[in-house]
Amino acid sequence: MSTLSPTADVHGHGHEGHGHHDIGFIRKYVFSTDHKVIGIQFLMTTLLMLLVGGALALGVRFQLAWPWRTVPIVGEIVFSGEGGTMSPEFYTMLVTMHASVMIFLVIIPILAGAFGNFLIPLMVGADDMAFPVLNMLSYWFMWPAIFFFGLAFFWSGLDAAPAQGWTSYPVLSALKEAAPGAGIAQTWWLMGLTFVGVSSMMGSVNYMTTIINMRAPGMTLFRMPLTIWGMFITAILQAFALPVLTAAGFMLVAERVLGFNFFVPGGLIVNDSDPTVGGGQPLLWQHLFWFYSHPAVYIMLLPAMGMVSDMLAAQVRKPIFGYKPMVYSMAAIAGLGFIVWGHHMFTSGMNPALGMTFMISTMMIALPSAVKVFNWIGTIWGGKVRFNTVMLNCVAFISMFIVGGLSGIWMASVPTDIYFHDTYFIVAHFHYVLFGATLFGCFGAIQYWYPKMFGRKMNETAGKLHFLLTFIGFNGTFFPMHMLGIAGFPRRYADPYIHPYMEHLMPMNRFMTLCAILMGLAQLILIGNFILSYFTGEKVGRNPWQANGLEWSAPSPPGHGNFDIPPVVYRGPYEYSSPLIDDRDYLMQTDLPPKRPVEKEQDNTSSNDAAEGQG
Amino acid sequence: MTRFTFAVLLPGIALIAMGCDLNKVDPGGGISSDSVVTIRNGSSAATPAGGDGGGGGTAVAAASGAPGKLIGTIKFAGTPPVLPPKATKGNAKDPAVCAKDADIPDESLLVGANGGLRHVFIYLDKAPGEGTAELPPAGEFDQKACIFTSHSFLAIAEVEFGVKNSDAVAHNVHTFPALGAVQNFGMEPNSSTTMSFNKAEKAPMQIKCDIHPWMEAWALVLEHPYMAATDENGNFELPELPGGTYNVRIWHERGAKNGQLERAKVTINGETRLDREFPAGDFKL
Amino acid sequence: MNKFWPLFFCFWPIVAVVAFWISPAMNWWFPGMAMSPLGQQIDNLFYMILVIVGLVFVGTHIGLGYVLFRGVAHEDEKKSWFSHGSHKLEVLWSVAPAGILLFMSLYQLDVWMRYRVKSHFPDEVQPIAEVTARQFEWRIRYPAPGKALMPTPQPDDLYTVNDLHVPFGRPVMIRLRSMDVQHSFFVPELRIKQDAVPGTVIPIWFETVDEGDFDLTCAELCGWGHYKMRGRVFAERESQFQHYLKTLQAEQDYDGVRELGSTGAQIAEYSRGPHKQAGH
Amino acid sequence: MKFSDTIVCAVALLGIAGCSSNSVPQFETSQDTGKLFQPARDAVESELQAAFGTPENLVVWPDLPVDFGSFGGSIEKVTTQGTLVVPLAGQSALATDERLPELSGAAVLVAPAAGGEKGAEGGENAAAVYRVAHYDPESKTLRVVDENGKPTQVTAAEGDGVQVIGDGLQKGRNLYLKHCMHCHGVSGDGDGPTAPYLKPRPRDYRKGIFKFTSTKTGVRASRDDLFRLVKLGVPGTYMPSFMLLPDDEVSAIVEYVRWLSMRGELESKLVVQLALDFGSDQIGPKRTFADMSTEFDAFRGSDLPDIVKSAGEELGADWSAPEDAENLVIPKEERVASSLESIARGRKMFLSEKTKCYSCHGETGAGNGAATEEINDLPGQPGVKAEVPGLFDAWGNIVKPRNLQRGLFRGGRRPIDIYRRIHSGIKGTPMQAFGNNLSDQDIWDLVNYVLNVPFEKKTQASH
Repeated sequence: MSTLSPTADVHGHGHEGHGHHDIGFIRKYVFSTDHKVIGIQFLMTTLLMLLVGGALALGVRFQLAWPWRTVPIVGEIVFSGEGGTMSPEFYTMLVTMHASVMIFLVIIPILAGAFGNFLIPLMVGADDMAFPVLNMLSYWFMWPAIFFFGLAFFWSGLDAAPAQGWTSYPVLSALKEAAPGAGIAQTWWLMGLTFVGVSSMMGSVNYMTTIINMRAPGMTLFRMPLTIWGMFITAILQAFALPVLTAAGFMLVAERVLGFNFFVPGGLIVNDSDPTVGGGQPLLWQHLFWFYSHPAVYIMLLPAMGMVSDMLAAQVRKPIFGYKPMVYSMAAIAGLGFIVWGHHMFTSGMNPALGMTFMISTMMIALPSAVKVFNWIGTIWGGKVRFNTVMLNCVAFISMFIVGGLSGIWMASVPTDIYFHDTYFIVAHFHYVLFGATLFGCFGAIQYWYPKMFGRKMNETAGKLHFLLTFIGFNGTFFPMHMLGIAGFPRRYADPYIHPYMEHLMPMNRFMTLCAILMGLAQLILIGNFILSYFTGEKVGRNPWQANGLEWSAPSPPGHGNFDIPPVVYRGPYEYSSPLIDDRDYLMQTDLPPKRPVEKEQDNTSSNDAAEGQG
Repeated sequence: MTRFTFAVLLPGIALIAMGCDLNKVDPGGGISSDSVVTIRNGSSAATPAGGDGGGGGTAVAAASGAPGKLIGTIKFAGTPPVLPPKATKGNAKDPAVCAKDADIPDESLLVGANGGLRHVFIYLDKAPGEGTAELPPAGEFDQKACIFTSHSFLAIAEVEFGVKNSDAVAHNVHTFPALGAVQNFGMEPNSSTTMSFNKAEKAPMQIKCDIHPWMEAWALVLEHPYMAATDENGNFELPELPGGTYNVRIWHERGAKNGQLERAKVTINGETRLDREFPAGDFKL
Repeated sequence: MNKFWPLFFCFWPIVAVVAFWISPAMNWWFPGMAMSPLGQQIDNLFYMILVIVGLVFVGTHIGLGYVLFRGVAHEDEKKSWFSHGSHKLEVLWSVAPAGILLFMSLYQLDVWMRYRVKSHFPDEVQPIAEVTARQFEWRIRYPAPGKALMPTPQPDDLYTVNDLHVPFGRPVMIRLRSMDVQHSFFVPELRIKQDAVPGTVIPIWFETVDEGDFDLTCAELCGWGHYKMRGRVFAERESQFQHYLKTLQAEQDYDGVRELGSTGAQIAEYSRGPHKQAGH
Repeated sequence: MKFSDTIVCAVALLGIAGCSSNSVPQFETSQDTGKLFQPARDAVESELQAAFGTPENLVVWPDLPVDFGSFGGSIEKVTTQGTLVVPLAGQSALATDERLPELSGAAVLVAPAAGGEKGAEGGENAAAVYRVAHYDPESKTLRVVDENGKPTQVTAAEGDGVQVIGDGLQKGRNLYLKHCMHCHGVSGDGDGPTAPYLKPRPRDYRKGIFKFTSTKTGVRASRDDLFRLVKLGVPGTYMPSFMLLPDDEVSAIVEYVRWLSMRGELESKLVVQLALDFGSDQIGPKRTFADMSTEFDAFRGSDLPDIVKSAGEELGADWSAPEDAENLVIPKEERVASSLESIARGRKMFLSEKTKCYSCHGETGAGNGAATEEINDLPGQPGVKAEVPGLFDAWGNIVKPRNLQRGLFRGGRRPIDIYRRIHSGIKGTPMQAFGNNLSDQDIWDLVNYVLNVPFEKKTQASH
């Protein structure tokens, strides 16, 4: 299919796969170097992993609601002799694997991998990524990661998975005697982590190169959609933070396999073994780990912020309120993100003076976040609000991000963090940010860009139902966690109720679990909608949302090489409801400047505004 | 909603309702499931079978026959394997005492010149109902040159016997009974004491010294004296028994089936012989 | 129907505020009053942040609800307001939060310093016990009555497990260690938490204002039995505390023969597990 | 909206699979039982079932010295239709007056007056069994129904003994399953789901052996021993301190553990009786399955009931013995004050040929004596060499002599605890009893030395 062929559009709708080129099925759909296929592959994989991670979470929730009861389905198989009750170490394994899967196999790849891949070339007007083969490899490195995580979990039959929490603090993760899952499974887990890291790294190099070098003519940096800014900043974050985690991972592997002593101090007697001979420092791991993993929180958030900005502007038919402050605040979040990792360690016994500096820098990171929230509200302000699924998910994103951001204030302030550290308060906080914000953003983005991916729209009714159930289930599950945290309910407790001061919280946990089940079932609607819409969804043209971005000027789905007409960019991506034209309320980035002469006054205002928006 | 959808939805809901009793939010099972307590009435669950008597291990009712001794020879068929000594001369722990003059042999399979197997236990599970022989005088259990003597020891339950340590080093006597109480006490150099076993056993028990790991003996504890251990030529002799048919166990520590080489049914009619030859396959080697 | 979704998004902050409002009454709140002066300060900080955060939360949600409400009412034919933003507003909503955030962080430094910075510890606070966390219990070492706690074990030290007795009304310090993996010493009612890091000895001090027993839990994942690490902190009168140490000493020297003396009654109880008198 | 149908179906399937599950904990039969031939295995299982039941249906065997939390009394008056006037009083720590109103559903034994209060204990007097419908502590009226919950007439007279079986066992069971089962297993076999990761392995109660006791060699652990052990934990092992549980809960756990031990012991006693004759390895050309079955049926009819009965009696005697003060190890002499001289004497004793302590614990007490380097025969398995050097305990696990330098004493650090370890050994391990060799004076010297080992360098330096 020739890139410039005007007839490409006709073929673009079909998935015939036997077009003009002799690309076999495998090269086209499996080991494809086409960024769109890779993006969709990432999306499918991450949605699958989302179900896996969610199932693990339900296991956790079940134990908290009905401790030591027969676990449905799994329990009777795995723990038949014990009456189907999960064992405490299995609980810690569930906790660990839930977090690992959700963070490393769902949220990071769904944003950077799925949407980054699919959107970056389309939005900057490139025909593919800068390094298509590298791009393909970045997807296929996910599978070893999934394989190793799976191996870690199923090694020796479900009961010796890593049980150190996703943070894998040594000594627990360094000595095989220390915990049931600290044997070989922990090494597999670290291998999986390394593969995820390699995959991310390949992606991030590719994204940076593509964004810097392959923009369409006229696409200046400040004409880039915020999605691209989000992806760009994320890529930079990953490129700088990931090596530290990878190094730390190798150090831990070396510690475990080769007997280095980076993290284990001497004289520890674990599980009746001989005293350790180390000389290492457990806090070293925490520093290295959080040096990556705190920026990783923004890796898990910034692209979603960008995508929500794009979707929001298109839905309310309004330019983004304060485009440049949005960009600067994203950059500020990323910059500050590198110097706040210590707030995870306020109670760890590091130098108290560090606690103070980290407190101030952490507080300051709330500032750009606040600016972003205000700007989103400003974007809606005066806009035309029509609640379709995309809009609902975007508003939910903002709303949940406010909750998650504000509850972070308690964590940022050291004295209150002394109390809240490692309680459910923090669980509530990061689920609001990562699930509430990021995943609602992703759900919106799936609905929004689905037509571009497959040429059909997703079902609205099912989308709304999914949103409603997810939103109710989500808040029902995670909002009470704030209360649990205030009540001093610690994380990762298999049976908190043996502590009398938590006994009375069991009914609340039951309520939360029922909400979680509701939320889990709601995701089946998403999956069903995703699959069935591929066959039954309403067929749409190039620009179903009447949006401005470059991707909407390509066919739906775009053929190989993306654009049938090489795009030339004349303006920023948010010129909705522009007074320059009358017949429609959007002005695409590729549209030639309107020929109709405009009144002088209007021209001034719009050019001023445009100047502010476009630099 | 289409009629079709409705048609599918309804059975779906019905299925949920069937599968999951929503009224019962609290799932059962697991450790918090209910338990009830019942009281045991009567002392056994055994269901009496038709036949009575003649059961395993019991003395078979005496039909006829004159009283007599049970004598015989137990042999190892074929060429016995050569077992290395447990400790060679001069190389044992506490060399001043242990294996000072000779190797410490592995006594777990001692075959005499004629194939006679030593340290085989021959015993009746149950005493015959009448005419019990007198209890033999209690033996003495010695520890000499870091070897337990005798390697096959016979004892009557609750009858005290002497234990001696003839060595200049400390030993301990650690018993491994299946039914009775474990004993594990130290014997200081050149000392003696007494001990007894509190319960009769079904089979010989191991006795070990934890200080000298090669030291090992086997003791058979019964309530009656109808037991014997073979000598170096494999010969044994049981005390006189009333005439009748008995179940006789032949047991050796290396017997492949829990040590039991055979459970022989023997009819005593005057002095009766019980000769057996066991192939290597009957032993754990 | 158009109004449904704005109402839906407004309903939600109301629920959140109501939830927080009724929580203390429903006992979904702190496990009792803070029993230490420092804890009370932490509570006060919590409430201060709660007020600020609550106002911001309600404010932004009202704003969000308002713009949604207006947006729904927006006529179909009319175009949206074409605006790229406002410089003044951006400055306003950058500077105002910055001020508030800076104020909040500086305001809290004092409490943090008193809690963790050695030079700001209360005067003359001496360690009274060494708490060694291990999978999955708290092993406690006291010095013999009348002696000071030494960094290394002494022959006459007193040992106990899971039950930490301290005198109330004066600051006390414990030395926190870990025998195996990382644990965290968390007493919710005193609002203190400190990780026990293997290889280091961390001093923590606290003061309890009244008698009572407080739950001691582990707040750092330490293995499969993490949830089992329940200890208790008993705050008691100085005299009771000294008596406790004596009882512990008598128990520890018990040889099964000697006359039990004045502490005999306790020892008799000890044979069925110590600390009956203090616990239930 | 076809996909919604699919979703509904999926949900329905999940619902069926998820909510209909109702699995229950089960007692497992031991490996040794598994080696019996099928009918014998079945017989052992059914005997155990009859004597101890399942975790769902616990059986109270009144012969056993277990505190079932029972209440007893004698009938003052029998009124109509199953209503008795009985002043009930708790017979144990697990039966307190507060529990009286909660007795509904509990089993009641009514024994004829001839048996008196004792009559309730034996099964022979054919005590009638009822269930409590209601008990009113105020008026002391006990309304009973039959075992199926139907109203019944009580055949009893004034003065007859009444025993109400409380929920002590159930309480212990629930607590055990919550706190102990993960390591020690549902049947107390020390093989719960967490057990494979633990070093040393959790105790297998089924031998009835507990290491750290206050009783003499060969005597079971006393209630106080187990209570103390659960409360204080075993330092240096994964057995944590359960100080968190109130005393009555610990007592209930202790009773349940004793009950489980008895169950395990009964099982192993029966297996010992059957193994030589009815092991599945006995089936061969000389003795067919059918031969064995015939023989076993006869055995089951004639001998088995007696074996079970006497095993029950033995269990009763064995587990009552530790409660008898005679069986406790109590020093005759006071502890010798810990002085340098005493420590020196203790050290000499430690290194002497008389005790040979050093042979396992090493000359410096580091637990690295020569015995830990030797390859041993596995206990009870003649001719089977262990694969690794070291000493083994009765459960077949490798066991390290205590490293005394660490100052961690698993059985407790009181002088009396260490005295008892030396005097009567550590049950189930190669640690032998020295009580018959050493005088109290000698043992106390050893105790002083052992307690001083962690500080040895300092003592020598200051000397």
